[in-house]
Amino acid sequence: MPSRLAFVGVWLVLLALLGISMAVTLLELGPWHAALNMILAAASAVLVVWFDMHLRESSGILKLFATGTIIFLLIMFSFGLADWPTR
Amino acid sequence: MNPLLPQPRLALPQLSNYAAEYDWLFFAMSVFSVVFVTAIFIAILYFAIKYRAGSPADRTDRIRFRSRVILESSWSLIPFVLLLVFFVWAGKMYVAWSMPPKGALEIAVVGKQWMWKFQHPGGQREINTLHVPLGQPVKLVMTSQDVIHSLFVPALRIKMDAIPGRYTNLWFTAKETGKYHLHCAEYCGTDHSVMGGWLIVMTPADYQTWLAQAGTDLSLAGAGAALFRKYGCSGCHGANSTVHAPSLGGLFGTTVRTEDGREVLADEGYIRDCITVPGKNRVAGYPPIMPNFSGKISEGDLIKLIAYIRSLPPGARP
Amino acid sequence: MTAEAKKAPPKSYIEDGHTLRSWFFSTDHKGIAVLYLVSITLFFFVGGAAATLIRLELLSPNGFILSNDAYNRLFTIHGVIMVWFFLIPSIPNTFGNFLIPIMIGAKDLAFPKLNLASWWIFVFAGCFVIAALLIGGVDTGWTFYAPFSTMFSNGYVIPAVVGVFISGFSTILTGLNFIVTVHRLRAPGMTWFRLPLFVWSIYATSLVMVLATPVLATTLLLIFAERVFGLGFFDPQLGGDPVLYQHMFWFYSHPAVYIMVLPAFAVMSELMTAFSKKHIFGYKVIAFSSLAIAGLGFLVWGHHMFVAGESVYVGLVFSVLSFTIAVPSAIKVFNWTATMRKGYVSFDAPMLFALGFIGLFVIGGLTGLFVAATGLDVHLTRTYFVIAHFHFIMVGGTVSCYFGALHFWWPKMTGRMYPEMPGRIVALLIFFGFMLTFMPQFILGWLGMPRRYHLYPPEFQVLNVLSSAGASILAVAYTAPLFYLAWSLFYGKRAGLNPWGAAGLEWMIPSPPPRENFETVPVVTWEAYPYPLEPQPVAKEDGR
Amino acid sequence: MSDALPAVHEQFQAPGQQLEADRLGLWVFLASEAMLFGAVFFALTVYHLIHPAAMHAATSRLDLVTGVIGTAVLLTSSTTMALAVKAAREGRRTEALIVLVGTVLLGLAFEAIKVHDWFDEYDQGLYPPMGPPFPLPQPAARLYFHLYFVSTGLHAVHLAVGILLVAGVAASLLSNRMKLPERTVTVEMVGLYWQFVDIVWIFLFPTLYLVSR
Repeated sequence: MPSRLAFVGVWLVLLALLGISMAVTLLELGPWHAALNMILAAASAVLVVWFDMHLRESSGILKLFATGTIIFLLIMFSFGLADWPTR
Repeated sequence: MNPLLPQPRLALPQLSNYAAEYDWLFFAMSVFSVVFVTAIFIAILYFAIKYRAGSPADRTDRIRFRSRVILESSWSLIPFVLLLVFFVWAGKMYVAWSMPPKGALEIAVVGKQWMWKFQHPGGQREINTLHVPLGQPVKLVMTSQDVIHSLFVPALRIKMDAIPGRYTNLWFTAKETGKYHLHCAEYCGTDHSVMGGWLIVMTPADYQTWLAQAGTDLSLAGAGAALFRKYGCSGCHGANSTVHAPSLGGLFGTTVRTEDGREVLADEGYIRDCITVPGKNRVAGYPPIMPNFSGKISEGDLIKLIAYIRSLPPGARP
Repeated sequence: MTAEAKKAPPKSYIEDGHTLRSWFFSTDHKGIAVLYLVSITLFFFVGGAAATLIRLELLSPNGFILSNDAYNRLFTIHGVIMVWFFLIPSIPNTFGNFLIPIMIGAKDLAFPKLNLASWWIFVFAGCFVIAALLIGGVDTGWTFYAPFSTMFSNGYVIPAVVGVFISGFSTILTGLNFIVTVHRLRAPGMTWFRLPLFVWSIYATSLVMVLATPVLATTLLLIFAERVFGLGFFDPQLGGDPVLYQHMFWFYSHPAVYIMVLPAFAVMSELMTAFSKKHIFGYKVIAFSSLAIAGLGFLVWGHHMFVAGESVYVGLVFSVLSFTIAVPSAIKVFNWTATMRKGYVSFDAPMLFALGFIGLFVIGGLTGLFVAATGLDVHLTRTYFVIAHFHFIMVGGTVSCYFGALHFWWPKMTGRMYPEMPGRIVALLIFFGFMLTFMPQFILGWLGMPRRYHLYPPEFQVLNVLSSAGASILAVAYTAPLFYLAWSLFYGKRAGLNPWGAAGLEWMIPSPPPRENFETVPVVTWEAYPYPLEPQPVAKEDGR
Repeated sequence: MSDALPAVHEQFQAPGQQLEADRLGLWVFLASEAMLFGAVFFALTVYHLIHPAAMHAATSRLDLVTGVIGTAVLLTSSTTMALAVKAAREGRRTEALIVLVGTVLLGLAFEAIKVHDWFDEYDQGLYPPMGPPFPLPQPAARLYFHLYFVSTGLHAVHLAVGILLVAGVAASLLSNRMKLPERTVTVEMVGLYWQFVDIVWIFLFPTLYLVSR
């Protein structure tokens, strides 16, 4: 179990990621900012799942279920979103 | 024909080349299926009889693990490879089905609860019956005024949904004259089952005669020109306009650059969006002043407007 | 080794209490299974009555008892009730509930209170749907396609949508319960590869339940908000895309088809081994093919939309993946067939249901390839060909297996044997009645009769009459078990531990099982399906 | 932690088994919740894709400042919840109580911000079926706001449930009905749910506020 300080560290990183995300948006980096925003969000989410939700210390089966869910969400997005640009 | 006992139609007419090829594929897959089913049924019957509880059959199993693996993989892989042949064959037909040839006779179709409205390029309109010429590719440009419908002609082995808010295409070349069923295949409400009528294939000469008889005041594009003024489009897009609005002459079929930097093909759907969803694809360099006509122009009028814009030669300022 | 019948047998779960409270609020998985059995039987007959009326009406091309509107409401009720209130809960919620804890050597599911809650939620949801039916019906079809359902339908869409939405929670909670139970409550020695294949298949089903159902919940929520608050999500006037609705709906509903049929595979593996008295052919292959089907099931939803305005390229991808899913299904059929080889095959009623299943499922599966083939689907989709195809799988497959399971485990659930001969006759009637009902529909579809047609061109009448004739046989065959099974409750022979001489933990405990299932936790030292049974726990009459 | 575990229900043989079952059950539940929100995100993404201009116009109407503050508040609450679980596992009752109350307050702060946003947007006419006339010319902008209200509403309902759960845990701790570390599992479960709801917002914020801006 990480120390209290570690959780505070994760918190600071999360706030920093939020800050970067805002900077990216407000600086108008063009079409890339959308992708960058989502990548930063994904990074924050991974931090929350891995540390705050204790997945790091959890059994393998929980990790498997967490990854599995992401895979099924990716299936929904990749196959579903493929429809519109190729019509 | 005895009305109490109508004759079943076990063979469908093959009205197009697509239908002919379709029947071959269907036949091939049926043969595959029958062989497969028979094999399974025979195996079940054989085992059921030979190894029934009371039978004295020899039960010592001599199949080794290795041959089991070979057996398992062969009976899963061989059918799969065979199936892929069908996938490719069907896929080729599907791609052909989705690509109307250039220069096809274009007929506008609007589905509406519960009727099909057809409009020929010359402006001739008909409801629930569609007259087409023999031997000439016909492209149906379809949309719907309310819910999703689906135009289905069994003799052609084709169908396609008519979807509100966009245009879809369906094409065919009829190769026999006659009268064939035309249905709505997507459930669309109370009278879904009576939404349909006939596809009538005529010789080109007969078709011309029919067009002349069906008569109409104005061609599609001509009617569109009147609507162009009626809805006030000419106020901004017209020759004498002082408003900074894009010129529409020669627009159709070109590629338009939008304000947010995308390249969009100016087809029926694009022009439709410009009228009903302005701002979706606003042309670069023009202010967002196009009024929204969504819900104010009927599907039939939209088709006429599009036909009119399409008819404008490059450089023309209507 | 395990709890055998002792001198003073423990009280069975049925005798655990005789009050209504002891049934409706018991957290015992077996009691809840019985609650499900009773409630889904009721729903089955409501949906079946609608089907009977539909077939009766279609005797004539011009319609003779129903208006167009009434007909549309009937097929919607048939679809909604059969899909969400019979097929989806049928095998998992009754037999899964009853058997999974016993098969893995546990006393109950991991969350018994949640299990009871699932049943109450299910019944509550059913009330909404029945209410929608009573106050005037719904005319959207079970698919609730936008924009028809949101803007044009004049039926009671809202209560129906709410009902289906709520029933989803029941499905999710049941799936969750099964997953955790299989992971965490297996008896000592019960490794994954010693599990009966029933458990594997229900486990795969549960994964689909948990991952697919919430997407339906969202989709229905959007439909609800669009209809009640006027928030357009799929409204073309606003630039909304009705095809988006179809993507979301089928992302759920195609996997849902596997929620309905994987449990049938579960039952098949048990029946084929028990009545061939032989170890299953290719245990691991069958186990993994269940998981493969569950996973691949999420990759094929677009094959419902080949002519719905979906991109052609995406259509081709979905098509080839749909062909792929035929492989694990075919493997299962081969393996069940091969299981009979070198066995001691007997033909009791459950086995007849199982053999009937193979026949109908193979036909249903192969015709599935016709509609998965893009170029062929353009003609066949939305015709009776599709209707026949999925009824072959759902009714020919799942319902046959449901009845097979009912006959196979009836002695275990009630402690009584049903009369054998009526059982066999019903199994045969269902097979042949089914063929007569749905074979003509393949031809109707090929000839171009669209589905959901109340009135149809007169040349289709002969085939429709044949189909209706078959349906009347089915109506009799599906009702008959109600009578002889009820009779057996009072007059049936006592079943004993193991009337079929089958392997599996459930056949080593008394029938009906005691409240706790096992006196002591069993320690499993054998593989699944250890036929021929060595130290025979032979069928014997218990001495009451 | 394995030395202090609660009584075992009859279907389990060992306390560890029960704990693992509870955890797995909650993760499976969260998987299901993820798919529920996934479908909302899917619809949102599709409309971002096919109506970029309208989505841009609509996005610009949202108040970025309250959005960022709300996000920061939720990120903080995720951390306080993690600290609560740690304190519970290690049996520090008072500390757990403090961070749990902090979590509740942060949750309430987020809800307050959101309600403020909604009123603000309603006044601007952005709630399409009611209120002042919709200010944007693009019809597809309405699609955006319809989805905006459904997705933020669905999230707010989930968060409200979370607030009740955390408050309930805090109350049981305060009244000594709940013993730590014996009932750590309860704090853990509530924490997982809470942080999941945070993650939904972590994705909802850029999807609604940023990507089309």
